[in-house]
Amino acid sequence: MDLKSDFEPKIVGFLCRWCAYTGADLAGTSRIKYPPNVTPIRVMCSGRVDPVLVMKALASGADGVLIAGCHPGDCHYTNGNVKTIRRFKVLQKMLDQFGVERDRVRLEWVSASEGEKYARVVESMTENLRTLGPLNWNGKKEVSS
Amino acid sequence: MEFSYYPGCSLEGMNKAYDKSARLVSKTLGIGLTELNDWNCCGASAYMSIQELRAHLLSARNLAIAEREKKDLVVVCPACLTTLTKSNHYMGEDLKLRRTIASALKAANLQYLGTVKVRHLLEVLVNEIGEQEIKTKVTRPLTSLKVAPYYGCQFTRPFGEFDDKEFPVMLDTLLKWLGAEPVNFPLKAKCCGGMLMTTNEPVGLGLVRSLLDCATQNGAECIATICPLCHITLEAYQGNVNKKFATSFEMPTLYFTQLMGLAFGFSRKELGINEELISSKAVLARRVEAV
Amino acid sequence: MAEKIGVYVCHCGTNIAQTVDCKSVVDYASGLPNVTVAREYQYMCSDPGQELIKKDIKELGLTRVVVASCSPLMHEPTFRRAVEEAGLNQFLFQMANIREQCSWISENKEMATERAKSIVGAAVKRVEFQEPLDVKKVPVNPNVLIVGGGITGIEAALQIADSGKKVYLVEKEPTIGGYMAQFDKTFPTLDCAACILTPKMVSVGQHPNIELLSYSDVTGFSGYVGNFTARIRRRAKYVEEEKCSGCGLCTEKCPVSVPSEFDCGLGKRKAIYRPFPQAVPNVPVIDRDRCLYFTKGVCKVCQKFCPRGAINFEQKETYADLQVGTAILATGFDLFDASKVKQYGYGRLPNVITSLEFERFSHASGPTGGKILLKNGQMPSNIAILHCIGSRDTNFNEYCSRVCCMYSMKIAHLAHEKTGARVYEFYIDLRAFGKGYEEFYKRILEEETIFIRGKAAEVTDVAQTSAERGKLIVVAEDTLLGIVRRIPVDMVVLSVGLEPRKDTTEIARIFSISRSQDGFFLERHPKLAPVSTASDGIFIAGACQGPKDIPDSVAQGAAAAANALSLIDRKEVTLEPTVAFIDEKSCSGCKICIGLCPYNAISFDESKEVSVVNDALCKGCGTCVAACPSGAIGQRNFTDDQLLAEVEAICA
Amino acid sequence: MIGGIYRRDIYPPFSHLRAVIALSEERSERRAHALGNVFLHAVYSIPGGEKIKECIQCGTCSASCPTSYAMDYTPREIIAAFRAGLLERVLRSNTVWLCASCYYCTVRCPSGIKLTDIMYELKRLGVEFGLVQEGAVAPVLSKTFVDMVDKYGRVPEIPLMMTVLLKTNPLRILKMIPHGLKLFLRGRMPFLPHRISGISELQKCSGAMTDALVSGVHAGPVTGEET
Repeated sequence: MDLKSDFEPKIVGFLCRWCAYTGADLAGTSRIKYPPNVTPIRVMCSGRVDPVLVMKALASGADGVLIAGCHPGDCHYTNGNVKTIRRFKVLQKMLDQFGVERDRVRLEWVSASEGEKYARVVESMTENLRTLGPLNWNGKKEVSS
Repeated sequence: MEFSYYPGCSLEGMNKAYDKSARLVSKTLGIGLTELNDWNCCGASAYMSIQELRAHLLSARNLAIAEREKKDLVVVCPACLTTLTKSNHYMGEDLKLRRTIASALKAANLQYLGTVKVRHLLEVLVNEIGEQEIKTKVTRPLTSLKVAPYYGCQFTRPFGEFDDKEFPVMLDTLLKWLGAEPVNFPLKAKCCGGMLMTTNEPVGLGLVRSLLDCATQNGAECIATICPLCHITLEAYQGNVNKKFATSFEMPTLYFTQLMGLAFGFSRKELGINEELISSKAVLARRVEAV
Repeated sequence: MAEKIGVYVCHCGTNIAQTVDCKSVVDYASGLPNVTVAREYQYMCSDPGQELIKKDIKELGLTRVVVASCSPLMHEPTFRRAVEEAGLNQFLFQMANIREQCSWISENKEMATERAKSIVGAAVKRVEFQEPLDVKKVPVNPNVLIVGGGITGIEAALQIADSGKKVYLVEKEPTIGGYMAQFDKTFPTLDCAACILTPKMVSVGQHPNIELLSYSDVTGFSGYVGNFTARIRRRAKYVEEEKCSGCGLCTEKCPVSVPSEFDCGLGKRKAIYRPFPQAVPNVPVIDRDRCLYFTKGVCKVCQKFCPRGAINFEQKETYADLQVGTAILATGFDLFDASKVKQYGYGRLPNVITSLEFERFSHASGPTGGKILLKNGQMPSNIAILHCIGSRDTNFNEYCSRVCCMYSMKIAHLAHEKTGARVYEFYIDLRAFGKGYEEFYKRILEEETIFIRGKAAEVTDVAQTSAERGKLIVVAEDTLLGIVRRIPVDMVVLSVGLEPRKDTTEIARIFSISRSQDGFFLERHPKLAPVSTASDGIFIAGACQGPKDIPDSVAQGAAAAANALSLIDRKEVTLEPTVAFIDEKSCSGCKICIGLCPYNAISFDESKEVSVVNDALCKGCGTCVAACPSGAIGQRNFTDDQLLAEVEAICA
Repeated sequence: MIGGIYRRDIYPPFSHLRAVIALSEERSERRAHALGNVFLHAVYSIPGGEKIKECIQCGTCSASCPTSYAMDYTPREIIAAFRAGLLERVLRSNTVWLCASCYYCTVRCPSGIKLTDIMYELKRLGVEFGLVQEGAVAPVLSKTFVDMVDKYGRVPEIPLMMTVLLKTNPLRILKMIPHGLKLFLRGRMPFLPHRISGISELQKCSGAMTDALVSGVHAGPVTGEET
């Protein structure tokens, strides 16, 4: 066994209330098992997720951040998630600048009926972060809000 | 258009005419077929019945060679098509299998990354060459030749990536371009018995009989095949069928490439049309001019 | 002054306690800053559970409350009410979901407990930053929009209209009635469908409280619960409804004859037509694509003969904006397209028909006047009915369509009664679960219908014996015998399943509701809120939520009506105050937010040179908050401070 | 022949159960139980194999099968036998070896079960555990086929058929003479097998795979593989 596998990544999940959060609830209701590494924060729309929140999470000790919302075209607020996509691209560039692996922040679409998908997403993300190892980020000073 | 070409064991043996005609029509239509260097048997269903992983290894070696040549692989035997495609799919989906095969290939300095697509010649002709090109090459249309288009099992099953799994139409379409008249042939994708002829002949003969019966009932004068095993089964066992069921079938079978070659103006000899067990001479004389 | 926080950890029987060590979570919470009290209890949502909170608020002077239990989507309203009853503002409460997203997803007690602590920690930190908010109350518009005029929509419309409320019933087709109008008889009672449906249709047509908008569809839907605006497209009928008396002379005189959709293409209709004689409204429409005047510029025979001058070739489609407080979607279903399953030969082999086509044959006013006939005009002497076509099949729809077993047996009865034919049913499992259904099954068995347990693998016309010649042969394994049987018959009826309508995606988008994995509309809760959706004020009923038979559809139509009426009778609804707000001092006037808002809720105050949010229009998505470059916009109950508090607690 | 390379060997081996199967009396409950266990997990290990749990016994496979009429047990009954723990009698019947790999069952199965692949696995298990019908030709043909591929890299049809017939029913060879003669006269009867030049390469790969599996080393990532 190598050392990395003992590492349990800490993931902050920003879940939109309509689709992703409901989907995550469904995974639970259906008793689908997946690693309990994501702690969810409920937002009304993935469009509410300010890049600063994400950077703050990484700077404060999270090993990864998951943003999950409705599928494009299915947004409860017409097109909030389209803005999330745009913002996500900016976010990725910010990560590059800080030398943080892009894999640590994921944007996923999970509808209210996709409990299975949510579980799979968390599973693969956790698995991925286990391989990447803990995020030793000294950038706490650069990010302030 | 360049491809690696995988004839398969059957075409080296009893189905040389298929190989010959396939190469000839491909050349005519500007398809470059380069025989896959030192290919090995795909393993077919028999190998898979004894050894699973090594069966995939057989496919993987062929695919690895094709990948090295940087070309997609064209086959003419649907059994080879299914066997190679299956390994391709399963290696793609199953990480453990992929790794096992990859490390075995490594022992011979081979590697396969999964980039080769395996295609049947019929599909390439219909999808890549198309109606116009093929029609312009037709110099001797097979006007009103009534053909039963026979696909057999493994052309579209199990994957069905390019034609319907139950009622494929590609061969029908191609035959129409040649001027021939594909007859209604509801059993077009049913099983011919294949290997059962050797292992359980009575069951196999029953299947051949229903195919011949159906083709005859629908007015076919010959059966067009796209599979070497179907071809042999249909022609070599007609006598036994007639004996067992007191029937009197005399249905010539021709590879679809032979019919194409005929329409393109090649001679019977060039296409190996004199080599079949049930002569097509009379039928062709009746329908196709100046053969 | 430091806050006094109370934390309550729920066991939910064993649902949480089995995988989460609640005691340890309570100990952890007790140690968190500002936590005055932390308790655990078997069922926090029970009365004694809620009492516990109320008592602590009063006796310990709690200023904040956190309940760690199920999803806020389940019990947030319950606890908010409890907190409010104890005199604390309901927004000073936060829920920590340690069931759906914690105890139920893990088998590892240690990890689940850690996760629960993290979730509770985040809630405790967050709740400190929460502020008291006032809920806004808005009046409910008593008008109801109902989309879809099948039996479900009809039932809902009549229930609501009878209570004195106004109903707008929007129907896509020229008439209401839906699929039920096409059926001959209904199971298990064998009532004639028309006999029980048409009186209801007439009531709808004549009801003073129902405004029927046929040949129309909804193209837009905006607003919020109690106050929606629906945009309706009214397609041109080229017949002026007010003038038309429904005499039918135009149809009689029209020279164009085309296949009738209502008769599944088995019968004919004219270019100006009513789908069937009892149509409501009793007004014909002109099929533009078939009409000689529209296609060739000649004819106008209908206009010449119309005694009332009701034909108007110049009519244009119009749009209407309707103000409603609630909406009920009863958009129904599509039938599975049997030609997708090639091996059954639908479309290739004559005399392979769908169940709906059989209904039309069997219907007294159908294309054959109620006779079951083969293509050659003869009566079949053997009929096979194939169950589960397109249903319970991973290649097509995985779900059971629920109605096919029963309607197949009804078809067996009708076929037997009308032709005397021997009838075979090929089934996988028989599902006769409703009231009187099992008895109906018995009755069909008594009629000597032959049930073969085995899914038909194919239908072929390739005969193997002389008995099979000229017949359709159904090939299936008789699984009770373990042998493959070939049954020659004259007619094959495919019992096709039910599917989400093709426009389901579009409708879901217009009404901002979700769909379940199978594509049907998603209900708020599968058991406890079957006709509600996640969007307040929007209800779903009938087969648009999932396959349903007539009794269930009617029950749901009535249920949705009751839900809508209950909302209307509350007179006013409260709105979540989670809207955006702008700090005028920080706003730089860049206007970025204005372009982002999907509801045009932000405007620019030219005099102050700042952006302003209109609370009534804002729906609280928070997109503007995340985009504001100067951090001037906040969202109530989702402020940056609150979210950052959560983030920090989780990451600590 | 290099024995024992099965996918299931990548998964936990069932050596103790194999011992039970080898030692216990035929038709004993202990043996049936062990056999059921080994075979079920073997089937689960092939791609999509676990789908057999979802079989609803509808019989689509049997009725789609061109040879089921001649089978002692229909394809559907194989799964029923699995569930009943009576698989051995199915394997000893003609059922699995009558499968002609037409894949109708696979494409039509409403539960998404790849029955053709399961047939292959059952054939393999049957051969490995010696559970085949007495006198069946098909296993002999398959084994001969494998031997020829391993030796030459390709399979010449005529020598293959001749060898199989010699092993099973030499009299039939006489009956085949007229056919053979016809083919020979038309230049369609090559007798000499072609040995590919990469045969040693192929054998090396096989050998490496056996070694890896026997020593229980799980294959790790390989060059060029995406992570």
